[in-house]
Amino acid sequence: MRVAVQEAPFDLGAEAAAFAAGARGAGAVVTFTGLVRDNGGRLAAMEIEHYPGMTEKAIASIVDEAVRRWALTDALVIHRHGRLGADEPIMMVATAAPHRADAFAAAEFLMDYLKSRAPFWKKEIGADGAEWVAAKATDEAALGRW
Amino acid sequence: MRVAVQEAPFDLGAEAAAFAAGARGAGAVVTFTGLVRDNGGRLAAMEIEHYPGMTEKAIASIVDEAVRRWALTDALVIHRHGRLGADEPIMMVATAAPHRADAFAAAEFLMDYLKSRAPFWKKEIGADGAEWVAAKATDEAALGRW
Amino acid sequence: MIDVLYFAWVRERIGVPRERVETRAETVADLVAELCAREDRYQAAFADRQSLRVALDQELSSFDAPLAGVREVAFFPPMTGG
Amino acid sequence: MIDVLYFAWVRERIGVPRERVETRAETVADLVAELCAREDRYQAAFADRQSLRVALDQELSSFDAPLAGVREVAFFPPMTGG
Repeated sequence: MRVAVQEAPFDLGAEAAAFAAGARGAGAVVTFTGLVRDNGGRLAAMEIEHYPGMTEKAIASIVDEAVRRWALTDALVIHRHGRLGADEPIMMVATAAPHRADAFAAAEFLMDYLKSRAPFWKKEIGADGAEWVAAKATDEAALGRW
Repeated sequence: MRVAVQEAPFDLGAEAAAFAAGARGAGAVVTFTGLVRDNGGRLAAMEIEHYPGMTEKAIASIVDEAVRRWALTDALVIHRHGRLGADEPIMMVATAAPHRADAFAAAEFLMDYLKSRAPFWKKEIGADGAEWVAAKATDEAALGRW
Repeated sequence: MIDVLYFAWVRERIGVPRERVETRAETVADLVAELCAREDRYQAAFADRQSLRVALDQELSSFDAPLAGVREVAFFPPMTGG
Repeated sequence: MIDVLYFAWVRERIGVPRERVETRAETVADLVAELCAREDRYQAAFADRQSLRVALDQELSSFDAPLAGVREVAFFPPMTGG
């Protein structure tokens, strides 16, 4: 299990390959990568603020819960903070399991909880000003299914 | 959209990175990779037979259906045939969408249909003989949810 | 004349991956009955109809489907890809 | 004395990312009331309680939670990571 909270970019291909190479015994590897959407060209940059200390603890606790609920052989969470450009990877999760249903469910669970329970806040910087991204009711509602 | 049915190995990191790089405008990229399980060291190799001609058509039709059902900006399916060693990637799917729920659902749909509706047959070659992998009732049942 | 293809353990039991068959069978089931009447190896392959799938011209079909106009019939076990 | 941290637009409205506060507030809600009584910028930040979250010693908590023994309180909007 690895959790990385970092300002530096990451190479999703290299991370996915290394994760799968380490997932011996697993038949199924799922990855999710979140990318900065350029909102039809209106986005100049995205700034991600976080709560150092709490962020790492919150993610570790979400990963622990996923490991407790599903038969995973490994899990990975990388989440960036700071200033990001359009189309840059914001974060990724990866899960490895003997069976695909576990790998998929755990990856979706990790995403739903990271969205709404890990202390990150996104601000979109556009040509016409900056705006904090509002939390979506659908993201909060997504937690209800677990 | 790209479908590749091939005997050659593929580099899942390179494929995932290229797919995400091409997924401009999408906020969410999901990949699934299936690996050969070594069954606790008892597996010497896996042989995958397929039905050339029908395979490509069946996969294209499954991808079309996924594109029709979910708001995807791109999709990828790679599936190998021939002889594979333990821990080698067998196949991968990737989906890109503005929203993660679509990317996850489409990837799971693609997997469920590829499992049971694309003409591939796996044979496990072990120290103590070879055996065709039996289809699982749970895989057939998984189609019912779509 | 129709091309008949076999995959996986169906192919292994019948001993060839494909053959051309002279037949007037009206349905897939009729064709299977004709083949089984020929030799034991077909009976061994077709013994359990529940564990077999059939494709007509590369589309999944069923044993009661008509063969009129069909050029390629394939028999195989349930798929196990992915 | 307690460390009070602010994030995202809460931080922007209050104007500082953190401060040490001398307080005898028994609950989070009491602390918020004390701060709002001080200056308008706190009222602007805490006006809509529904759109705020609070963490006590880096664990999500609630506005009616007691502050006894707590060293760090953080206020922020709903999270938008992932």
